[in-house]
Amino acid sequence: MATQTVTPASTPTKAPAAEPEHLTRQDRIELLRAMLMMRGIEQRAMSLYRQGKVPGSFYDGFGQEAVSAGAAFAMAAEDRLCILHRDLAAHLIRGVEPVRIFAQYMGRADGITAGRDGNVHFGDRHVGCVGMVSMLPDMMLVAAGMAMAFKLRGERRCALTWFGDGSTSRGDFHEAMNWAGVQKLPVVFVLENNQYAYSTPLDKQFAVDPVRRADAYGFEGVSVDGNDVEAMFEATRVARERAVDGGGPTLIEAVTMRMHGHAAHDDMKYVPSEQVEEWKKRDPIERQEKRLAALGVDIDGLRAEIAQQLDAAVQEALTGPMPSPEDVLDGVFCEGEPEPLGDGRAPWSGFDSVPAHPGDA
Amino acid sequence: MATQTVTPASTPTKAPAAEPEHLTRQDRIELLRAMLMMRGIEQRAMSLYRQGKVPGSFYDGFGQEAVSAGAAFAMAAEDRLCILHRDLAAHLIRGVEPVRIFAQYMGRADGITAGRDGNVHFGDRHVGCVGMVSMLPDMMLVAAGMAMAFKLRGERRCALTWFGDGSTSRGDFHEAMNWAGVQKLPVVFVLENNQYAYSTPLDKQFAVDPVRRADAYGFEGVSVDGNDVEAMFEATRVARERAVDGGGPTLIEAVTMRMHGHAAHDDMKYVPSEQVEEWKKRDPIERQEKRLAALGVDIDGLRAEIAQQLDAAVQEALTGPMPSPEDVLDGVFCEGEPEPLGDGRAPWSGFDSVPAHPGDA
Amino acid sequence: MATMTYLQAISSALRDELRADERVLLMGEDIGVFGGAFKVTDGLSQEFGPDRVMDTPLAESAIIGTAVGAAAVGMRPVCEMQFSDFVSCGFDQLVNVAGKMHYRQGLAVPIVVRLPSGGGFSGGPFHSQNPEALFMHSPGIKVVAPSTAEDAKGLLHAAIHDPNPVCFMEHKHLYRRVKGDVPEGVFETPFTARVARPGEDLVVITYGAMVDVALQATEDLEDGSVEVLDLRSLVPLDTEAILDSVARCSKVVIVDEANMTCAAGAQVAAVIAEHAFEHLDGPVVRVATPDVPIPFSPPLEQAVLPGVDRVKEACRELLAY
Amino acid sequence: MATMTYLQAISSALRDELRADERVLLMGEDIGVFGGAFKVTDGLSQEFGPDRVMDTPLAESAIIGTAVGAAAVGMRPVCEMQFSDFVSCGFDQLVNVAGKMHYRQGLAVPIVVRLPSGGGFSGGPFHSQNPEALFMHSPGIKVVAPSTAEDAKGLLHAAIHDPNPVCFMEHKHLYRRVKGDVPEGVFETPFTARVARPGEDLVVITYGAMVDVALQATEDLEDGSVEVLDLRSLVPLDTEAILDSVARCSKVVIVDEANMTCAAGAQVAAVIAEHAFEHLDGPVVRVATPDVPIPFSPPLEQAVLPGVDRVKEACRELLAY
Ligand SMILES: Cc1ncc(C[n+]2csc(CCOP(=O)(O)OP(=O)(O)O)c2C)c(N)n1
Ligand SMILES: Cc1ncc(C[n+]2csc(CCOP(=O)(O)OP(=O)(O)O)c2C)c(N)n1
Ligand SMILES: [Mg+2]
Ligand SMILES: [Mg+2]
Repeated sequence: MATQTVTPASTPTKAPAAEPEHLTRQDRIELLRAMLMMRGIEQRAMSLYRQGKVPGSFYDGFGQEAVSAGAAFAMAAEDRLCILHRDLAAHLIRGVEPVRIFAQYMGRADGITAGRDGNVHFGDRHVGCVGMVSMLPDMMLVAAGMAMAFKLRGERRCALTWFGDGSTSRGDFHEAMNWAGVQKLPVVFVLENNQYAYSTPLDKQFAVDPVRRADAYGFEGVSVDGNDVEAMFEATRVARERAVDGGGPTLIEAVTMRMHGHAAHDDMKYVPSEQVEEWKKRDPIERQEKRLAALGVDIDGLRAEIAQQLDAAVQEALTGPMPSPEDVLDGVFCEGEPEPLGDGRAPWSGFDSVPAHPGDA
Repeated sequence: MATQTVTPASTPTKAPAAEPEHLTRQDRIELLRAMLMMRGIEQRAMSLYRQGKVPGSFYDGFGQEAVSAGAAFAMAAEDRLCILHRDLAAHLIRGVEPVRIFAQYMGRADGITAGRDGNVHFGDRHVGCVGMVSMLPDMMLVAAGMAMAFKLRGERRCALTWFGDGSTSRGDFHEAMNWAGVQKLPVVFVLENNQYAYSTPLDKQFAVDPVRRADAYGFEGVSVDGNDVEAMFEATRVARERAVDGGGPTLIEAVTMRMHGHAAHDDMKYVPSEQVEEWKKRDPIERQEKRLAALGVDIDGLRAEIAQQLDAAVQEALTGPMPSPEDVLDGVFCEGEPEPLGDGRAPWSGFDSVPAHPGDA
Repeated sequence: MATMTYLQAISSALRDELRADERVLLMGEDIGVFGGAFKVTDGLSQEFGPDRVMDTPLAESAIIGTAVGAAAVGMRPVCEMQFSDFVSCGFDQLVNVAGKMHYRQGLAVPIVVRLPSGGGFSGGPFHSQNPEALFMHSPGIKVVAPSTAEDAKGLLHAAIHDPNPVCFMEHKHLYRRVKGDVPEGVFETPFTARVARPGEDLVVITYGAMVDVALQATEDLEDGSVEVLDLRSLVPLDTEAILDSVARCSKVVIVDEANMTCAAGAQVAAVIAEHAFEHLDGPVVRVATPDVPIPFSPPLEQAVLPGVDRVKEACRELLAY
Repeated sequence: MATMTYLQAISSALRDELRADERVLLMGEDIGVFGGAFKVTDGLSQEFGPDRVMDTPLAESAIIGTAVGAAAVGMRPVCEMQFSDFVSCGFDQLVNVAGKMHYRQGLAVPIVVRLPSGGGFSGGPFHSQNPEALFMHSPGIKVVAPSTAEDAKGLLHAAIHDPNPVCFMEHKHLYRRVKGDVPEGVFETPFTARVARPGEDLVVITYGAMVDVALQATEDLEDGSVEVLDLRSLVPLDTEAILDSVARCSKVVIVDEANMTCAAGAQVAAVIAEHAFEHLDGPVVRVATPDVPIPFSPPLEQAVLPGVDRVKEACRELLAY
């Protein structure tokens, strides 16, 4: 597959990148922090799952942390996101507290959905996110619709969503791509190509790398090393600028690898061990750590700080109550005025300079 | 639009084509006959509609006769077709009698669907056709499925279906194109680009001519002058050869113009008159008549023969009974053994030579 | 008061909303320049521009899915399915994305999906369907079905003001055949049932196009005085009004145009069988379209759609019970 | 006779059919090498090859649509939806293309769509649905729902042999929890109801996973002798068996796991209210999941799904009526 060759090629050259133009030292640390938090949360959640404290099934994004961290870091407070099941770092960057994520996994009352939806099926509306549905990639249309509203109202805002390689086979992928192309919408589509759709390899999903389709929909498609968080950020930053400047959508293919099974029960027997070995060498967190270590950043200190924070969050979440069945029938319908989506955290230093986003609100 | 420029360019040069390699004089006459019959049937049906003898609404393919005539003419008896609403000539080439088509339009018992489905929503299973549903372009998946079966069974057979420019916006277009590309199926997709989807012009349906998508699905896409019946035949002949030889699918864009309203009620106010005038000059029937007149074919004789035949068919159809409500509840389910699809007429001289299709059955 | 057709009432509700609320946005195939397959949006694109009366690509899933997104950021999209039959192509976005959103995450989805539905004019199997029961069975979606011009306008205003996904079943057969007085300006018709004609011996419970059929079938019944209850709203279902009519009349005929099995009428019958058992003086009779695709040819279509004669016959038999 | 789980019974039916009939073809996401999300097709791709046990792209509309095409030219495709919830993405192809084909043009569509359905294990709103009523309401589609290992095998054989589209509702919660004796080889279970336990004072009418719940809830009821009728087939619906049980028992509780409104249970209640009115000695009581998405967290999910206690309570009250 094109995707298979793209990555190894691009990596070694790019890896020891010079100080990136748009990222301060602090930005680069924040990117690493988000990835470390994501991995730390998912590792802890996985053991909670093994202990039977997480009901249902459990999905994680081990090895793909750079994709959601890098892309979400380029999004402004007033932008809107539909975050998918391998993209936990995006929730963290938007400002969702780890304790609420643990509570979410465990189906507790303090979880983002208060136990109504499970595991990764959430989005905190208070930070500008619309939670995913299972049907893939339905959220592409929701993201396109938010972008459509921004464009109709003349707002300099952008919507972004993720989806997997397998999801590109579904009709909704096409309807969203075509619609966004026809209407030149301010939307960023991040195709998370992690080599597999559950057990299905790429060559059973498409004959040609779907990033090549963007062109046929009339907009830009770029393939990025999805294990390089700074490359992901930069590609998304450019795509967002294009979007808010009226340049239309962008399809970003993040080439990466799903390093765990599809879900907790999946032993991944169908994946050749060489493939896993090859990708182990390209761990996105190690790569960012190398970069920052070279700048004298105290990585161990950061790791320790995060570990402590997450262990505390787990303990706190464990003390939280399960939801009460009393109001289980409430809320099927909205009564009264709808509560609007709120703005999210936008830690990137580029957003400090006000003039960058005149007219936003 | 790319499509707009493609056509006028290609026409004048191609028009007085030399004796085409794969068409005998008789073949070329048959192509004209199919188009004349289609136009004659639809004109008569339209006046039956105005007289209130055709219930519901009425759709025709005026000006697009070459698309279905040329493509269907390249199909073998054992091939299978899903014929759409602008493609009457395909039914005629497969061997459906005009009288049954008039009966179909009028909802009579002798119609192909015996009054159960209306107007263009039919396909005669006895001649290897699966009737269209209204939902566009659902039949692309049905055609792909038939091709999948041919491939699984190692049969040298091909499936073909038509669909419009607007239909390319739907998810099923994508799922069918992608599936056919991944499995390299022996299927021919004929994109009937008649410049409008009901009242909607091309630029509201897509940003890039969809023929360019074929490439992104991993197979051939060709744009053909859809008002040149011999060009349509040739493109389809090549596509069918590729299909049965294991070369996979082909997307043929037939660039044409819908010269009538979407349906009988539609006055087409939304179409600029210059556009209609421009396309009037390119009538597919006139063009084929010029060619054959130059070869000394008696066009007037042919027209008279067909007119007589169709007038008789109308009279016969008018004497046919309406369906009886008695068995209206029967047949929702199939009882007993399913009746297989039959083979259709395949008048092209190329099919006379047996060796051309070894192993067919 | 102005006299208008059912269709004009719908158009006028859309126009009033576009004028009153800049968040309102119409989306659909051929609804702009062309004014819609049934001309419901005729002239609106000229008055409000192509951005607010949007001609979309031929893509129902996208129409509904993007409407959900637009609604999530503050718009009030009103989607038109060119025929209700085609909602099957946007089914997933409607039931799984729109319908479950608020329960799962407290995010409201104020969209209206207009569904020109029903048969009676040789539309055939794909232009005659009545899909309301599919959405009644899918939690989180409201479903309304007006039978008069006034209710068409009032229910559409209420649907557009409602913060939830609402399927607005507009019956094609009523578009130009039903006329009536309609109050001026913006008004809301509540999502409750309406006694179309009071009676004492039997109640016909119905909605949409069948209300008129029920009224005709029972106006001159010498066998007894028949009430006609127009449900108007299917979700929420006005159980109170249903049980009240049953309590007073003791005999029930339920009429709906949809295919019988698991239809709205089945739900109404089930509610009555469970909660009005004591009041019943006879079987709960149903008149509906049998479980067949709607055939095209007039004699076949007329044979399957519930008509005045079948309803009259059913009422006669039950009154004689 | 061999003892096997409900899941093994389904696998064995698929294996037997693949062996017996070369026209049989399995299609679905991850059903090949991986053996399916629930391992129902485990080992089949190894035995029959990737062409006959086909890993498809992630595209439900395409899975069903291409199956229709393959069936039209003589294959017997058996499609797996990874979860029944995802059939919403192939809904149009199933109801409009497959379901209406034979009525419209006499062309049979022998396909089976396997729908792993139901809740009870914190699947949440998108992995717990029971969509059978949607297909009961769509003409031309048969719907079966086994509750035992023997019926799972026999109904699946019958479904694959049937020349029509059949939705095979296999309840995920029964996969490994239900075990039973299953006859060797290929056999067909008729699309009719089955008296799971005879009784005299009340009948619980149900299907699928609720059969076991009903049996448990009523085995030790001192208040009266309770019959349990397992419908097994929803289309066709065995009205005769339903009316026969009602005639003998005079009191009815209907249990289904789907959301209540317009569910299979509503249809059964409507049939009884119309055709067994004389025999009823009490209201037609329904126990079903209220109209909410199925919540994820155990205390919430347990609060909405019909359980042994709710069914027992309903029977007690009705027996005391
Ligand atoms: C419409 C739909 N069909 C089936 C599924 C079941 N399913 C869940 S994840 C998955 C694979 C998704 O692969 P991909 O899009 O590549 O995302 P990844 O999990 O690899 O990130 C499948 C088939 C689904 N979620 N949605
Ligand atoms: C899924 C679906 N949505 C809407 C319609 C209503 N409709 C019938 S024809 C048509 C336009 C089709 O345009 P195109 O595909 O270009 O075919 P043409 O009629 O131009 O040949 C529309 C919107 C439909 N048939 N199917
Ligand atoms: Mg993937
Ligand atoms: Mg067109």
